Amino acid sequence: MFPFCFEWVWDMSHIVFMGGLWYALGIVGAGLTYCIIKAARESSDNHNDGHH
Amino acid sequence: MDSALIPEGVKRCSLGRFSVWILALTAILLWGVIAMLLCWFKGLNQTNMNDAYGFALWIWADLAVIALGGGAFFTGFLKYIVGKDELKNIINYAVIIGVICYTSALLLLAIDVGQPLRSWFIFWHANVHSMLTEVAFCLSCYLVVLIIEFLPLLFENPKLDKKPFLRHLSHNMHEIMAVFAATGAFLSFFHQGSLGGVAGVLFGRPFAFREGVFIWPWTFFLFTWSAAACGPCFTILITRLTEKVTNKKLVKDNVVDLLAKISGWMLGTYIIAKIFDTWYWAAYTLPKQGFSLIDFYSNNPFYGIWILVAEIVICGIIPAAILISSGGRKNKRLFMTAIILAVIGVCINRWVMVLQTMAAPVMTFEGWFMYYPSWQEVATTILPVAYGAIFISFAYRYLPIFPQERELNPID
Amino acid sequence: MSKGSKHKVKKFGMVIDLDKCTGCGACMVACMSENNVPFKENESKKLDSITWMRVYKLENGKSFPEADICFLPRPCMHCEGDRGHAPCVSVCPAIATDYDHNTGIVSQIYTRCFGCRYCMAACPYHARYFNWRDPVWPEGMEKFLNPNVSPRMRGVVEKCSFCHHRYQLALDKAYAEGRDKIEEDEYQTACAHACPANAITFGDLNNKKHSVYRLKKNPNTFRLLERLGTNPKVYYHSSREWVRRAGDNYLKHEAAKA
Amino acid sequence: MKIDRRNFLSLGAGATAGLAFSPLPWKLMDDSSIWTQNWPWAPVPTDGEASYVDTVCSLCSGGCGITIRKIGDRVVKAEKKDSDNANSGICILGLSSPQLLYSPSRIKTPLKKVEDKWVKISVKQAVAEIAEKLKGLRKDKLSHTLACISGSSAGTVPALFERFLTAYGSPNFITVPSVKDIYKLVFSLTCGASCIPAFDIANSDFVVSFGTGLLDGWGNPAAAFKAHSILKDNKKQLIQIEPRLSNTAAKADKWLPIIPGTEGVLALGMANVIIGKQLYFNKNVLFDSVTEGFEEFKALVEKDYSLEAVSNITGIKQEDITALAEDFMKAQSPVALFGRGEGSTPGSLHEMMAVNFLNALAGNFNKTGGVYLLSEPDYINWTHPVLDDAAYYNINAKRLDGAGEGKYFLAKHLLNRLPEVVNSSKTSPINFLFVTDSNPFYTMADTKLVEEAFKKIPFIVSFSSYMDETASMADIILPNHFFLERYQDIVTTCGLKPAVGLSKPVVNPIFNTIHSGDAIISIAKALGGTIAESFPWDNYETCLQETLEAKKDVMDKELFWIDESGVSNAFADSSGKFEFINDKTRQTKPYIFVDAQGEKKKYPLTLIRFDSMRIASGYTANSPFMTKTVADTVIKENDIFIEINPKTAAEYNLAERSKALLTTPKGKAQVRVHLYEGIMPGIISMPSGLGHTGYDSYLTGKGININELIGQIEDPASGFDAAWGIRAVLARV
Repeated sequence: MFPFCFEWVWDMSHIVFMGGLWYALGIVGAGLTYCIIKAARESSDNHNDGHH
Repeated sequence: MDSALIPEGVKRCSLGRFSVWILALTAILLWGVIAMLLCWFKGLNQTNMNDAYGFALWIWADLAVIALGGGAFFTGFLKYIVGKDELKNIINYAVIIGVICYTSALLLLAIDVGQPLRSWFIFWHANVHSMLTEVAFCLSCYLVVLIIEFLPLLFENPKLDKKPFLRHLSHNMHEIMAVFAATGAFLSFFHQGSLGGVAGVLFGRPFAFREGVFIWPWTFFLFTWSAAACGPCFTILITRLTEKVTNKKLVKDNVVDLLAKISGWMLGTYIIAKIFDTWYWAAYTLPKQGFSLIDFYSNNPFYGIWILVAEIVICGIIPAAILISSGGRKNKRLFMTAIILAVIGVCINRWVMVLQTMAAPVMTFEGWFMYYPSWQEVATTILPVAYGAIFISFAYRYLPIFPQERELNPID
Repeated sequence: MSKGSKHKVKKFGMVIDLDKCTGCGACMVACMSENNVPFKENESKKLDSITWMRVYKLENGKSFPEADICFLPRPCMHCEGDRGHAPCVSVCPAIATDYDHNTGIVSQIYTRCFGCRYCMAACPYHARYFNWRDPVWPEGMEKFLNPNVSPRMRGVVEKCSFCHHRYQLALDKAYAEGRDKIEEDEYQTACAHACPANAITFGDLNNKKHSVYRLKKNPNTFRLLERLGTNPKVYYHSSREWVRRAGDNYLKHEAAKA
Repeated sequence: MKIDRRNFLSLGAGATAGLAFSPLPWKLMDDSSIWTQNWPWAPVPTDGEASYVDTVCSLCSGGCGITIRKIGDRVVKAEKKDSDNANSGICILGLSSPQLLYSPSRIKTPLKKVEDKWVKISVKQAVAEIAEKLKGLRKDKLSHTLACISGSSAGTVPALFERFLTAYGSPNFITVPSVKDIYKLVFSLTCGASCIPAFDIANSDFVVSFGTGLLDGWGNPAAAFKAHSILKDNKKQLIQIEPRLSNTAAKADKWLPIIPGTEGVLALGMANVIIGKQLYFNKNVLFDSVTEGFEEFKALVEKDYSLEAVSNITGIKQEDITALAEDFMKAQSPVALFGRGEGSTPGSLHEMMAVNFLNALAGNFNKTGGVYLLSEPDYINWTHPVLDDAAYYNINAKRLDGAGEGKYFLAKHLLNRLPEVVNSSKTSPINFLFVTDSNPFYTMADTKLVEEAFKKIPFIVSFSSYMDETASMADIILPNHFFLERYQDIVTTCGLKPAVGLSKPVVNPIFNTIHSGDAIISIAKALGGTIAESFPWDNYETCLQETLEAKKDVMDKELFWIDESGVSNAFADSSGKFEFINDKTRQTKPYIFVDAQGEKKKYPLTLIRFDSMRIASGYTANSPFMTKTVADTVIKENDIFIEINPKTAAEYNLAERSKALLTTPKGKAQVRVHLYEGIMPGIISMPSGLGHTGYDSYLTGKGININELIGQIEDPASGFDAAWGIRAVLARV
């Protein structure tokens, strides 16, 4: 799973498989982070708005 | 009492009645939990599996629920990628069913493995050449995606919706849902396929083995395809069942009709591919290994040619024909028959790919291996059903799953 | 490379003479004793009975008095498949089973295996066994356990290892004596060594000096389920046509391999 | 800050999230998997220095040279000894010896039965009690009512027991009979000297076996297997004649199914063909000069054993008989084997003699690939025991089993007659019984009869290492060391070249047991007087050392000493020729072959026993590993299967696995049915060695002891048990 696992080999199948995996995880992670940060900012904005 | 949690503008049964219903389901759930604990603490000798049946009821259940949960990715794919916007009226439910199916599958796998505490080795010491590794990775990643798809709906609960952060989060996630859906579809394509690959790559098991392209046997594509075809049918089936139980119309006919029509075409094309696959397997793959088709459908008390007919004709061609024709879809009885047959069909397919593969002898001096599950296996397989029903009950009660419910069931 | 080629890779395998095998079961007990295979009070449920080496009884299907039987010992075939692509090795999700390209031995790491049993589904020889329960040795009997093989815990798959630990012991001994090579008879599996009929011959299939090299070339030699492409390293020899035919699947009108 | 429900929840959520991102869950995950890899309840074999010790296995009469692998002071493995010696080998039973050594059914200390319960006693106490009783018996002038059943007659331990009986004053030393007894008889009757055969199977080119279980436990199994493999390597022929496709028949080049009990008829039929075609002339130019009684024999076979008659009786086609006889005589070095199955019952003398006539006609005595006639190893040269008057008087009392006298003049021991003798007298003629190296209550046919007799015997002392069936009936048990814990000379004389091997202790005794040799010496010493005088040795080890002094060097080096001195011994007495018929054999009414017991009408089927390497049926019982190898068509749960031809099964409306009630004139048993094309219609077979009531939970209660269903048939010629089966009937349950 990680290059520091002792079974890791830098061959094509590892790169393709793990590449695909981390690519997908990356998209999902980035998307989620984006949503959370945006929501956090918006909610604090709204909060402030609410006060004013 | 719990009215604050119930979405606005819809009617729900009394809390008392709801509690009784949940209690009844919990009883079934507990039965399964007891069996599950027995398996964990006493070991898999609690099952009727044996050295000829390393894979049995649970693996079938896994494959089946994942195929049936395929409605989530395919409906998502249709809505977000293809742009069939009407499907927004059913996508929530498809996602919920998906979440249930996928969590159930993971639970069953956790019971099924001999050393559950080591099951994370599949990730840590991953063998990238194994179809099961691919399944494990894609399946768990996709479950994350499904949960992400489910979260906005959860946040729409009246109580949670009051929190600005969650409301915004829900809104934002809705906005980029296409990205998630696309990733989900990508992952689903692979794990559905890999599940097919699980059986198809077994070159020591002529019943399951299929040739293919590159590293993927034909079953890889057939599984994805059939999940895409039959998953939505299961979504429709559960929707209709929910309507029956709640005694309300929840989704408009045109939405269901659209989904069913697409399913019909998917099923139709799938079954053609399946027939071609079966023919190629029988005519070319098997004889090379010294087998003929009938070897796998004779000399045993259960697996006859009937099962092939049931899978391909009765649960394949017939429902496909009904679902493709608009007349068939209009006729309520025919329509439901087709939906049920399609669901059964994919279950039979997963059954034979797992159980018949184990049953059929390969060495000439061995006979057929027959198996029936122990009560522990049955109970743990029913456990997800109870769990699913409870999940749906709560979700239906407290979340605005069906956008058309208010319109279809106005409160006076 | 010239240096490397001196250490030619080994391919350990067996030739089992079914004309000699009497079905006595000594190989099974030798194996169980060598490899700490557990036993229970009731072992008559054969699908829940761990026998790395199992002797099958084949019947020719004819009626009395034309009936004939033949015994066929079945260890793990240590399939080579296509360049190490054994049916079980490629499917194990956690690399708990591996094909050693230096010896041709398919290993099983019990502490790595988490019991998914995919390898059992993959193996057409039913050579893999699952520990459905915790092994129990009655009080006192744990004394005969062999320290060179770790007893398995429940929930993992096990199988014949070609007594790989005996190879290690032989190598260690040779090393201690300052040799870099071991002789044919220094590494023999427990079953091959025990067989009272000398029906099992074990050695390096790549080594011209080893008996297996010569024996496997006999025209009456066959392997089990060769047509599936498993490329097993266990060869069988029988002078009886029906036995050779029973080694693989053939269509009705197809002739068996010569 | 006030903690309300709201921030309590947030706190909880925060804490959970915090934990999830901390190393804790990962650490726990890792630790839990490491725990599963080292479960405290999974045993870890203690390591230690590995060593290899050679010894001789005595679990059966084969006496193989084996090597024991030890780790520290533990025995972990039994292996065949790597040596060119013919007696180096191992079988499934020998491989089980580590399991048998540490078996839970070992008797861990001397036991005494008090009110039907076992009480632990010390060795001293046991010896004292036995001596006390024996003293009393002697005082009452009943010394001859002491009997001893010994598993073997050869070697120092049986010799010590026999010596004890002599010194004590009893003629009733009885050994467990086997095919070896009949071998000895056949050759001493026809070859003029006491000699035993060694069939040179490996070098023969045509082996005809009349039901001999060459690969089913006969003789020394490991050596027999090796010989068979050489036969296969040399592409020589093996013909197996028996009603069931046994493992031997399956390996044979030809299997000739025969109606059981008619093997002798077939042999004489073949003899008729050989004589009629004068085939023997080719072999023996000077036939008349080396045989006696040939004309008489010729007249007999010509009269009663015409091809047609023989074919009708045996069920074998005439042309097959002719071909077999011709092939036998055409061969360079043919040999005919006799003795059924593994050879645990002696069988009919005439049948064995009939088969051996074929060897005589082929003239293969003392020739490569034929039958060597050898004398028994004779190395125990002790001085005669000292007899006092009491002993001298009683030693000449009549033997209880009647052996050596009257119509039993040929036999030396007749254990099979004992139950009847005991049961037929009002009080038991045996007051005191030693049982050593044997389990007669289990191994003798007609269990009910045997049980009655054993129950009648007032006092039984067992020397068994295991809680077997006979030991369970004893009053005192003085458990012997297991063979891996003791010294003993092992004499092998079972159809292959005789040898003497030396069993050496590999480990110190793990329980409070005593060597039977030491036990009997101690008892003798406790009795005092001439009995003690007759045992001048301090202990068994010195006795053995003294006895083997001359052969010490050979045995130390190779563990074995092969005795071939007897080759020239045959034909030494009398005519110096092979005697087809002589005065002695005329006394035994010729050529009556023993039929099965039971009325054919009431019992239309015939039950025969079959022996299997995977089921030990003698004194040593199965190890758990061995039982594990037994097929589920032999034992399923606790049910035993009988084999039956599908045709016969159909007549009884029986299908595979169906339950049936098997009834014989001797008993009833519930069995299950296994359809087998390899058995003659009308015959059913059952494995021997199952149905133990003694031992441990790995063996007790599995199947049925066939001896409960089969009776004894006294061979009219020899007095030995010659039963090979019994008539039976099946009923569906």
